[in-house]
Amino acid sequence: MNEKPKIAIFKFTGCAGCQLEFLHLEEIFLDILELFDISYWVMVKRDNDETGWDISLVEGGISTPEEIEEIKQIRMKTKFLVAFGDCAIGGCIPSIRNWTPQLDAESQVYRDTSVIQSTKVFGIGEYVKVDAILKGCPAHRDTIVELLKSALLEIRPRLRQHPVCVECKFRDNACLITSKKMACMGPVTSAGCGAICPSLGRECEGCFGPMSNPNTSALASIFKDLGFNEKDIKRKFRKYAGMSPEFRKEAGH
Amino acid sequence: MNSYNIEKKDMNILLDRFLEDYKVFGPTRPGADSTFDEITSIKQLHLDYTSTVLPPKKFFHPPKETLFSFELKNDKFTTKESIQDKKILILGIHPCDVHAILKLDKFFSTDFSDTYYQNRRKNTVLVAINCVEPSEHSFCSSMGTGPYLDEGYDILLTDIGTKYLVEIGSKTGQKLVEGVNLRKATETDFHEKERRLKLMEKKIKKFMNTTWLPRIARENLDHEVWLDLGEHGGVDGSFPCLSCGSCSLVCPTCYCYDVYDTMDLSLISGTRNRELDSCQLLEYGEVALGDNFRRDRKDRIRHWMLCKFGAAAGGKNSSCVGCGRCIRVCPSKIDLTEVAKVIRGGKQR
Amino acid sequence: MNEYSPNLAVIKKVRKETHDTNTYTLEFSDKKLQKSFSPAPGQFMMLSLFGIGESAISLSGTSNNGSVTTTIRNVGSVTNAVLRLKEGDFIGMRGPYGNGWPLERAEGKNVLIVVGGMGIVPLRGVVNYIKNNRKKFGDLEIIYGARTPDDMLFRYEFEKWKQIKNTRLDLTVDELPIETTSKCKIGLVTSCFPSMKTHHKNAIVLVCGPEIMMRYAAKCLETIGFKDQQIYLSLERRMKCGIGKCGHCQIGLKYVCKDGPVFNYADIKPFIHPL
Amino acid sequence: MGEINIDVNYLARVEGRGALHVRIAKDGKVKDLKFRIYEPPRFFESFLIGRRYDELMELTSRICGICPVAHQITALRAVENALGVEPSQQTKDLRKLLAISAHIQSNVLSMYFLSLPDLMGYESIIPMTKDHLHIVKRGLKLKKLGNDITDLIGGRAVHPVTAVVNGFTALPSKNKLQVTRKRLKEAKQDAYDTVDLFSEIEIPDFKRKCEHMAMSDPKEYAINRGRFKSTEGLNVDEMNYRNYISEEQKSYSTALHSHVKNRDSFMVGPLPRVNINFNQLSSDAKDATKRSGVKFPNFNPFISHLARAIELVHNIDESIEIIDRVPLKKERDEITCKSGFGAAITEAPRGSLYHSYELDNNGIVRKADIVPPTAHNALNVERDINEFVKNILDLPLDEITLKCEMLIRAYDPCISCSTH
Ligand SMILES: Cc1cc2nc3c(=O)[nH]c(=O)nc-3n(C[C@H](O)[C@H](O)[C@H](O)COP(=O)(O)OP(=O)(O)OC[C@H]3O[C@@H](n4cnc5c(N)ncnc54)[C@H](O)[C@@H]3O)c2cc1C
Ligand code: SF4
Ligand code: SF4
Ligand code: SF4
Repeated sequence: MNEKPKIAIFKFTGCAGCQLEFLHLEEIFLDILELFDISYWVMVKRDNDETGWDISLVEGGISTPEEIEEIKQIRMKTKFLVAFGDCAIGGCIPSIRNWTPQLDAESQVYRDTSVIQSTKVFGIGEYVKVDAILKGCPAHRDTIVELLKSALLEIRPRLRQHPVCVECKFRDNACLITSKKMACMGPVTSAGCGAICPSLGRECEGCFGPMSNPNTSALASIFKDLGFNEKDIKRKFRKYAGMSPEFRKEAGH
Repeated sequence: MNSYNIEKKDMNILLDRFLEDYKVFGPTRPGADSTFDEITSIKQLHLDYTSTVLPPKKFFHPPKETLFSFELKNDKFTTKESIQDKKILILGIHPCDVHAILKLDKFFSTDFSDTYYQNRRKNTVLVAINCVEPSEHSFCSSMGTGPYLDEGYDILLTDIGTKYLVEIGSKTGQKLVEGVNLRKATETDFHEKERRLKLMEKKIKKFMNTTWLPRIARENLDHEVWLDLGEHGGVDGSFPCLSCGSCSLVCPTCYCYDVYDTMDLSLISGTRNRELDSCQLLEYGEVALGDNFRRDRKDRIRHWMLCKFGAAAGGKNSSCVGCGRCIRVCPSKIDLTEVAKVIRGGKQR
Repeated sequence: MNEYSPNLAVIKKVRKETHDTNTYTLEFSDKKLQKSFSPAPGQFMMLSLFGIGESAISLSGTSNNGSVTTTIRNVGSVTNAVLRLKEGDFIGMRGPYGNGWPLERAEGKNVLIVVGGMGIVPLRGVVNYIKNNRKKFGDLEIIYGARTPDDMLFRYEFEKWKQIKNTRLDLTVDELPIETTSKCKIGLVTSCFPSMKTHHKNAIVLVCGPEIMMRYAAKCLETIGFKDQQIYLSLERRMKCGIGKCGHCQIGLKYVCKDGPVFNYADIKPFIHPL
Repeated sequence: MGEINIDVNYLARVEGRGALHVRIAKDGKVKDLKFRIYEPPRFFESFLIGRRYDELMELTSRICGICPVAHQITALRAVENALGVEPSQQTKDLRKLLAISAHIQSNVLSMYFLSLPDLMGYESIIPMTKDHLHIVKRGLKLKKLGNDITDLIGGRAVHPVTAVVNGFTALPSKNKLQVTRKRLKEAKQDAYDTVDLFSEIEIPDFKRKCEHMAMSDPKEYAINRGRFKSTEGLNVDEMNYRNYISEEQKSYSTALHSHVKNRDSFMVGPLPRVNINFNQLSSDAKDATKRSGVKFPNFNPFISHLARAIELVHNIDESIEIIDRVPLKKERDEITCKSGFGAAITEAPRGSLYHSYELDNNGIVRKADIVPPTAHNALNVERDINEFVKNILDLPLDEITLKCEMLIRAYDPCISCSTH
């Protein structure tokens, strides 16, 4: 590549946490500016170039008619479109509301719902083709770097899809399920975080979304065996990735 | 070789001696979820532990390691090896784990020698301890790997009440105790060791019949137990496998690994690394163009169990030593000794 | 010596085979190493591109001065990056590894080669070996199937192959583009079996190709009288080390890298996926 | 003078999606003014219903990626108020350190990345790397310090994980805290330089006396607890918040706009905090203020930047104090659920944040009410612009627009929060 690849960062229905995780690359932030032309990033820039981009990192889910149009526009102007974080992949935490009738959700928050344009929230893949996904709530900055590096090398990034358990064992942790009887989502959750929670005495809540081919029904029976009731289990799966095909059954469709 | 005894309360003397020449690692918590960590004072040491999460394998074949770093210059490259030659001493290894290390020693030296493993191994002293309190999951007596140890150690300790019996197994071991004021072991010490280990053997509750096991396993590739484990109800109170990989990651004889490169963003320098892998994971069996040779869960758990039964390509080098870690760690309560019974036809679900 | 450490090799020549496949002539930079390097047909190398990774790649030929050729198809990271390299570029290389084809056992026998797609790569060396040692072998028959005529590798050598004494070359493709001058047959490799000249008596079969194709071929060969023991397959598995340590290429009691990649069908039959 | 239309269709260098539209008639009167927040709402107050009390910190964290810590701590305290739990001093201290680290991170982000480019005449921090590399580097370094402390106490910089009802699931190691202490000491000079930078830089001369509000505590510079006080004499217990503050929906905005009941809009944020709690600032922060030559209380919203810089000095001092006194004892008592109502207010980096929950016997949320700082400020932003724009009408439209944006950015609005 002779010219610097042009990067755009967009935000849809989400919390900006993934963009913040990108900014948390303080140590190599200046290098990134050397290597890439960050040409569109509303949170950081006032002059934004809207002509087109090599890589677009899209944060947030899609939940209004305008957003559907916008994401289609972005797709047309983007060579490599990345669903940046769980919201863009499948709606993440805000998708919990998808199980409530939309009007009920709206009237619980707004007196006048006639001016509210929202729909249920979905990942961007519902509307456009996605070239890569960065899992996590937020996506881990190491995976962001891996993706950028792979873009420069024009190769596939190494983003492992195995469960958190692998990273947890690497850290010499006792299993929270077997040793502490905690309802840990690690065995069905994709790695990428480095097993943050179990290493800090807290069960994994699944913020990296489903691993490859998870055995969710087995884990649900294990939780039941530990004494959790059906509602507890449903809440566990209906959290970061309740809308995903992998978790949908246990999330209560 | 020589034998000595030492009062338990004097163990710090021995530890201080070790610390003179080595970085010392030992179990730092009681119970079955202990971990081998660095020990700098006797207070941290828990020789009465029953098991650890990761086996001492982590010292020779670490979960993650850098093989070498490289630098690209003018389209050529230079590599720099990262060879570990730190001298370490592992204190308090149980017999099953010593046997596992002996297996890995063999595996990593036959055909092609693995420089990284060998280097670490060469620089390590093993101070083992005979088990006097088995974990509820271990079955070393079935596997011939415990509770006694008679090979593979530099020094072997046995808890004989208020004292440890100290047996020397190598020149390095001998040199280490020279200069420490130890008493010669007495006949009574050995009697006590014998008595305690007999007692210990009685406490072991788990067994696995290994006669012809590799062959039986290979002849039962189509046994319904694999589908039960993979998708259906599991076996004898267990749940179906989650394919979480934990069992193989904590197994002291599982050695499979993945190799990958890192590269800094400037695309000039990077490292080649390896990381433990597990045949229980979906990605393990992937080949080019999206095919996968062990896509089904049942094929993956079958392969792993076959390997542990000595019926896969690792042969005896990767087969089970009966430490019980995989049973303890399995969220689905899958127990390979139960599976062994089932494929023998002894028990149906 | 550290077996994992790749040696510097230089690309002497690049030859385009198809839209996604090139053949590279490679030489170690270290002259001593180059001299002592004598791989056998069917063996493979581990090729390294730093920052990207390593891949197992068969040797498609050796020359007298010790340089080797590899033929590489772009399917992923490493292979894609290799395809971008030019003459004079450097690459990391270690090997050779694996057992190679059972050429000694084939001596005195008729040789049937059944290949699909990329499978021709490790067998090109066998064809050349037989050519150079023609007297040692019986008849040679090559059945080669590819997706389209344009996907066929080593087309520029077919004429030479046909001129080898007692040799038959049978080509077939899955599909024939409308505008083509090619006179290839259409059909899977197994569709060539009825017109096959090689009889199962005193023959050896060398098969390489996608695993599904090999399974079909082996099964068809069985039905026309070939014994499992006469059939040899070269398997492909993902390899991370190439030297029997990383475990990825295990198949039953064997390692593809160390005990293979060439296996007697009888030994691995239970372990390759049933049809 | 003709009609003037100011249209900022998307506000840059703020978190979230907002716009500004101002119509000014020929006579210079503001005819129409909309601080339009069009961020799609996520309906947190709806889907939190039915979730369990111990999930709230994790769920509400996702309201905002810039101030997850503020939401976590507010949710935790609201739940604790509902359950009648009083956490230990150690927990309070570690929570304060966690909150302060988030303030450092967020305020540095606001000062250096979001607002400084305006004040120095750049479109963003990116071109500034050419001319002012040392300033950019200082910003990055300070921000990293904040992030790293959040990471150390919370386990992760964005959406940390360790803070739970009545404690922490894991404590930071003593060694790492000591390393952090050293870094904090070193950062002090950077903080002073930040105060200098923002006291020397030219800001619009604009004043609008309005009600300023912040949490306040006689014993410490209030962040996580205190009473909700205002410059107009309000002094409210957090549990009674709803008796004093109400909010209103505007058809053009997905954020509700707050005001004091029977009164007007009010301002929350760093400037109100410094105005109300000046006496609780560390002595070094007070000295730095003196050197800056700016007097507080101050009612120029653009002084918010300087207030952030002064807080930065204070935050570093207080972090060190906490590190020096926290015992790091292992502790965590079990809690039992019961039904009840709990409310809490804390100071998020950009101002006061209110959460309240009604729990049933099983600890399941029956009602949730969340008011983030930017909802508190939304109406006040409009009031400010309404006043401010009149003073700058003689400038070219571009500059009027930029100046209005700058005023909004001085509030450091967090738009995702405001809609939640
Ligand atoms: C003994 C042996 C001999 C061999 N000989 C040869 C040979 O002579 N010539 C040859 O060409 N190959 C040969 N192979 C195969 C070769 O080793 C593999 O094809 C190679 O390892 C692929 O490596 P890679 O890094 O290019 O692919 P990887 O990047 O590792 O990709 C592998 C997989 O990922 C998928 N993938 C790649 N990119 C993407 C993407 N962007 N998105 C989604 N999926 C993607 C691919 O479909 C493929 O399934 C041989 C293999 C063996 C075992
Ligand atoms: S352990 Fe689970 S919940 Fe925690 S950060 Fe990792 S993926 Fe997210
Ligand atoms: S298979 Fe299980 S019991 Fe056997 S050695 Fe491995 S972890 Fe231990
Ligand atoms: S630990 Fe249990 S659930 Fe996990 S892969 Fe092993 S057998 Fe399956």
